[in-house]
Amino acid sequence: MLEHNLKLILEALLMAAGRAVPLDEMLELFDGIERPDRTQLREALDELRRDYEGRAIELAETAGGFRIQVREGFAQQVSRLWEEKPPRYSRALLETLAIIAYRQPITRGEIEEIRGVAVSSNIIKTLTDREWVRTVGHRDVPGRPALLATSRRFLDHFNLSSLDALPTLAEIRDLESINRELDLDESGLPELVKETQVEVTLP
Amino acid sequence: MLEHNLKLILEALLMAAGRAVPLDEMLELFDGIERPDRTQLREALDELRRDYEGRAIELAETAGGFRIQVREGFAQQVSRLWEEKPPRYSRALLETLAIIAYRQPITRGEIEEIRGVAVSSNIIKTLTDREWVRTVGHRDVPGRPALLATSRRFLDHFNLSSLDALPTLAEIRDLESINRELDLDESGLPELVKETQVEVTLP
Amino acid sequence: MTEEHHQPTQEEMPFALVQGVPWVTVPKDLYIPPDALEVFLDTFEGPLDLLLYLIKRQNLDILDIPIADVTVQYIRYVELMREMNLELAAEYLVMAAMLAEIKSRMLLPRPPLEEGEEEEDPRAELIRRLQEYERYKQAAADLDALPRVGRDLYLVAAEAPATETRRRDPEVSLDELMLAFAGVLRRVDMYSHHQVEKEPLSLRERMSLVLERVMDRGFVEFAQLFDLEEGRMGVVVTFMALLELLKQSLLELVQADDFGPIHVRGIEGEAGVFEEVPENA
Repeated sequence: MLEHNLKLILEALLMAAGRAVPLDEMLELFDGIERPDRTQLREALDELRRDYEGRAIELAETAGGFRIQVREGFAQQVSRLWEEKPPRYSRALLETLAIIAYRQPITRGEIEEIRGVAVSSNIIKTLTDREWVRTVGHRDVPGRPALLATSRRFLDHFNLSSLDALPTLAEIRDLESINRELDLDESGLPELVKETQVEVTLP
Repeated sequence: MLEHNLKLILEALLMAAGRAVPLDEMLELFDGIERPDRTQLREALDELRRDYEGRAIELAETAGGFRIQVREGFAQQVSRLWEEKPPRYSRALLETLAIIAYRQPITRGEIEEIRGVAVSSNIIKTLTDREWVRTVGHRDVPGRPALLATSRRFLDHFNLSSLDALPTLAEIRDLESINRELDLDESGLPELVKETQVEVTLP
Repeated sequence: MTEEHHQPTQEEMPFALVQGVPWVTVPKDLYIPPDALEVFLDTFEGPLDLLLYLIKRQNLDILDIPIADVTVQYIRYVELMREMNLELAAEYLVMAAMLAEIKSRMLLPRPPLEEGEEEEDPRAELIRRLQEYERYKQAAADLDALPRVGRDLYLVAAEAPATETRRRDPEVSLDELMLAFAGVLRRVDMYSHHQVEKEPLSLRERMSLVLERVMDRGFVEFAQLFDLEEGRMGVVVTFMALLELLKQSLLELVQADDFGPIHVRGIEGEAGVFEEVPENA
């Protein structure tokens, strides 16, 4: 019977859901006796994933759970279904969002320190209205500024399974070596000089 | 190339649309040169329809056009996605259920005697509606009160092979002390004090 | 703020070229549409961004900024913006002052170092901030490049068959149930003296089962209540349950003839008295 095939039930659920469905929620949708265990569920989802190879859709796992989505390659064609173009976000907004994502929880003041410029209230409002960013607490300093963090919805929107899946942040290069090099009388210099090939030009 | 397969483009469109798409609209979504004619479109849609045989979805043609929908047979399972989160049972209900489990068969009056407060009819109704508790007889005293007992379904729900598998009183005591250590501010307490006129003495 | 002997050698940022002559300042009578100003302002996300631009434009390494040159260029930019009557964020001016300060510190002769003391590059803090800002500027670009729902990805939303939504029952765990019971026990002090402790629950369960069977049918033959397959313990438990039910006057034993079969009957055994509760309906 169709109804008793776990894979197809999951397909039906995910097709109809129109959102990511967490594993736990899937489990709850089954009554006591028919309820599969997590391994069975994962296996059935894997089967689904394989079924969609070569199709226009794919099974994706994001922070919010599993969802079926149209593959990236069809975006251009699909976008024509809607008059409205997807919003483009300003660099200011993206920078603010990136800083919150990588440095959370963080206050607005700390974001401004990194960006070297004030963060407009509009940006914070847009981010919280979209539910990408939320207040998770307050820093225990005068004014008790809100601590901002990203939400699961943010991860879902950017197709990420967790914060770990964010692109790697560029490394800060060590300034120490430069400092030592400037200091010409310092002993232990030779190896440091070798290490850095940066030319020092004092004004 | 995936992108140039008419069938897959149509799949992408219909999957994302979330509504029925008329044939004419589909045609318009293609640029001049790549635009298929109606026959090609119908053929590709037919292919799609065949692909979905044996799946949880089907391609349906409605007055508004073509749309992908979940098959009728999965209605029950799918509908659970939109169910509201179940409420939680009250402390009074859980106590009543526990007393029935341990002291069955027992009348409502006897439960009230143990709990020190009246047991509302709602509680008994909820427990019998859920088929966890049933009437197994009536005590031969004035009023002929119903004798309540737990059911097979009750055992199933709590995954018990028999009533003997219920924790012993000693085990309950241990469980309680562990829980109290974990959760020092026992939130259920004030309400209990209010509800019962019995003095609570914490061990 | 500018110093004559530090004329920059790098390419200037002329506002415009008029007959081959670069204009670094805007003529007072020049009309600039307000839109253009906004575009200009939007180009930079603040003083750090502007500085980064000046450095990258000349392929300089952040770790080794020629501070004097960059300062001059930066200040020219800021002056240009002011002359264009742009609403200049205060942060730009703060940065200008910071640059000037670093520059002057670099020009001063270094005091002799104490033993073990490390000299700090006056540019260190600025370099740190520039790098920090740059990595998030890059992160923002990376974030923007990620596939995004509604731009690169579309969620599938198939039409679901219509059904009535079912009311869902609350979930209860055994622990919850036990904790509730523990509360009861504590209140009535059942722990210490009540016989519940010793009483096997199987007896109570069996009482319910026997009672139910008898009540369902009106009466049952005594022997039929025993399931020999349960073994000795099972038979004993059933018998004790029967005795307890008899003691509580819930059942009675009936023997129609001498040595005839004994029947067990509910005290109120008339049909219709009992509430019908379907099992596993």
